[in-house]
Amino acid sequence: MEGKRTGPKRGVSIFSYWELLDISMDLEDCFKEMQDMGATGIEILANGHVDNYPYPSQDWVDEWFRLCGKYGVTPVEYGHWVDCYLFKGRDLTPQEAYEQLAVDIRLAHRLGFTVMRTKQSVIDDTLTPVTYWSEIIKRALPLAEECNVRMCPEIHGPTRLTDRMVSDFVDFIEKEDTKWFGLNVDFGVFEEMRPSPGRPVFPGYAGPSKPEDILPLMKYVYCCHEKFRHMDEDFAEATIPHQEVIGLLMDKGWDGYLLSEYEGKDKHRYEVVSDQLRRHHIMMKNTLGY
Amino acid sequence: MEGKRTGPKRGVSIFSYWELLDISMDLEDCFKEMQDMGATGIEILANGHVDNYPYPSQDWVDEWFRLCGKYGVTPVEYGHWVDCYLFKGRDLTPQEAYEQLAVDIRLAHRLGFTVMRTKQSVIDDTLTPVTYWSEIIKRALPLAEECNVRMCPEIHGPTRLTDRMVSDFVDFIEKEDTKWFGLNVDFGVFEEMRPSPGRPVFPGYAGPSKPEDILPLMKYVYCCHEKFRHMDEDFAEATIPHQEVIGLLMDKGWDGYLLSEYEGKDKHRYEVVSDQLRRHHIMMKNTLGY
Amino acid sequence: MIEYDVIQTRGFHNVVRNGEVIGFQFCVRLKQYRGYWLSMIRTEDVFVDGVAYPKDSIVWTIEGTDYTPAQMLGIGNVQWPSSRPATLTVRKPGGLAQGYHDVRFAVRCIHTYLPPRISSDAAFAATPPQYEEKRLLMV
Amino acid sequence: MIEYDVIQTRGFHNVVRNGEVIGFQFCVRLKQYRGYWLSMIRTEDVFVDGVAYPKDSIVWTIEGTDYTPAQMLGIGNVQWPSSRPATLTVRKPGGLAQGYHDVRFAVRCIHTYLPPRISSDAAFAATPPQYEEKRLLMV
Ligand SMILES: [Mn+2]
Ligand SMILES: [Mn+2]
Repeated sequence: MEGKRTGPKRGVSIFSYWELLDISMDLEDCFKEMQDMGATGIEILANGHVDNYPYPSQDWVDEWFRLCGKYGVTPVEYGHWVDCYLFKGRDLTPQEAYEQLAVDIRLAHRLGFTVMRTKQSVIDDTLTPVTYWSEIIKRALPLAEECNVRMCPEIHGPTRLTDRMVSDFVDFIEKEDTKWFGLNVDFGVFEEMRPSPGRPVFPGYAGPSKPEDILPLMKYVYCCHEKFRHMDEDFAEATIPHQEVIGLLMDKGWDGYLLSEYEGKDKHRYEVVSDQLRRHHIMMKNTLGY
Repeated sequence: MEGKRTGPKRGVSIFSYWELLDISMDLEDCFKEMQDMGATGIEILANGHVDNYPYPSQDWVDEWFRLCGKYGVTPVEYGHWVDCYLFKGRDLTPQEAYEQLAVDIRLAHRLGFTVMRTKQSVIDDTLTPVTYWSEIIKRALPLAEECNVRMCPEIHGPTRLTDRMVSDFVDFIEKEDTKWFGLNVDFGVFEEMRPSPGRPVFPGYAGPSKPEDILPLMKYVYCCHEKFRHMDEDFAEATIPHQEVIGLLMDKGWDGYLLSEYEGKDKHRYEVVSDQLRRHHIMMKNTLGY
Repeated sequence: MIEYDVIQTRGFHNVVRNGEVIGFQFCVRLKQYRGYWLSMIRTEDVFVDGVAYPKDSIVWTIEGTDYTPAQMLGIGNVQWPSSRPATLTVRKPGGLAQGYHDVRFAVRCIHTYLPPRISSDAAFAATPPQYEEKRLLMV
Repeated sequence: MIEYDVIQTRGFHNVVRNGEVIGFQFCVRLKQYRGYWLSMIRTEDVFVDGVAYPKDSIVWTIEGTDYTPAQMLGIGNVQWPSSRPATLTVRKPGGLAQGYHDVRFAVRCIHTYLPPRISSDAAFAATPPQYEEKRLLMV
């Protein structure tokens, strides 16, 4: 089984299907897609994909594990949000935010996930998390350990891997000496941003991270969003150095999942999304050799 | 409740949605559509709409009755086929055909239907049924009575209401003195056939039936397919005298369901099908006064 | 299933209570890749054929439970899932007439992963919402 | 759910048995408003990139059970429902190469409500089937 392999593995974030799901596709269809691609891991967005979130019926949970079993797919990353701006006029306290987070930790564990993409509420245009983010996480570390899940903020453009935000996360990890908090690197950080209609502009953006910027972080990275916008007919994309970064991960024996995240046009057209994801997996398969 | 009203009632044949069902609509969506239209009766095509036909699980049957209850919809007509050309090289015997029919009678009853659109296998271009059709039906009359369902061949263009095929059916009913066999009149028999691409041409076709041709048959008619091809923005259709025929049915106190059957273009486009059916129900509602 | 557009075709009809038409309903979906806690949802006035129906004449039905817009602001542990439409019941004695109607609807959510400069009550107060429009047929 | 086209995008991949690639699979749906008894279904040769794969190198999987085309002709009490795709497994040691492939598929059913002049084995013998085509990507 692929699932037992050491080294980078291929998976899919079914966020990629969000403009199709419940409209012309159901959850099992996502698993069928993964089977065609030979993907062995999945990311869900809990608030979008778990029926009756955050308290699914046991029937739904049974069906979830049936699908994972039938299609040979490992639950990899559980996407969720800590919504500190829950109530009008006041922010959640650290304890309230922890209690919201705890519900997700328990659900992630119940569904077999081992990594969480923990999206904190942001305070500014450079996506800085709330000032008390570390207080929330610190409270959650024991429960995360108990539930065997690693909470990971997503490092996402326009943030750069060399930014203060990232070194703050690393400092926290080192200080707490914990493996229950880590990083999810979104390959968009390596993207040469070409201005295009509808894309936000970030004043003062200093350009993308270099592939080697991931090297010192690698041991904290439990998951990657293998973000892409357009794979061409030759299964390549000029604006993101996919193969270079994957090569570094392979060289260093990084043992996690590369989750395809399609962030291109026409997400409401199945023929585009299904084709783009297959092209992306061909690129990854040919780079990895499996 | 509309369902208790005497006189023609409004319903929908969900055949109308066949190019959408299981693609971008589910069964409950059809019930939601009917609720919007104020339709109180449904026709299904058993082979197309019953999960695991002809032996649905009890869960499916429970869900069926839940939907009928929730949306105030009566199971009206159960569409099915007697497939005499089941095996290569030989036709079914009357007994074999009866046994196939018996499975449908029992299932129609199990799902609460009281009328069946019993489509017999045909032998020629004028849609004449197999020579032994009456043998099959005769065998089935006791079971139909036991199950309280009326088997009805569909009188469908290019057949005319004054054709021999129809008088043969009436003769059979009279001779057997039965109410467990009757007629489903498809309003297409009243349609002025305009040649158009893709429409079959029937040599020797003598033109549509006249509305009053339904009068002598009315007591044998347990259901109508209110067939239409294009309702315009004024909720009218020039080629079928809908209001005239419905007027006759009202005058005579005919107490059955008019089942909308959309047979027009672009059946794969929800915006067209949903709009056409609503227009059709506006026409029927305004004609009936309810 | 849900329909792609925010304003759904299915679910548009007048509402009868105790024999009287008290208003009309239509359904909308949350065109987001996640569900939102009810307290993060901001209701806007609804327009039909150019006539405004203010927020406080609207009742939401989400997952089978009725809420006024004001009630929703206090509920931080129930989600409106992106996978299922909500029903809006708009008070209007006599309901809407048979025929086509132009329905305009807007909803905003507090997106906590976006800068408050863009997504907050202060930001919303400074910018009009983006309305969705759909022509619906009342039978 | 099913995809609109007869040849489905989902379900196209090579098939490994005991560590060896024995062929490939793709899925098709019955684009009819009813299901058909297996005995009324007529299998045709499949073409991929212009290469013919004869009927007898194909196995159908319908509702979880495998059938050869010849077996299906004898089964008059099991339906292929129009609501769920069937899987075709085509024998081809080594499978198909990575990349795009042009798949052509046809199926015919005995429609007993149509004149035998149009729908019968005799009629089918006189007329070539209408093939569906789709370009599918093998990962
Ligand atoms: Mn991402
Ligand atoms: Mn008809």
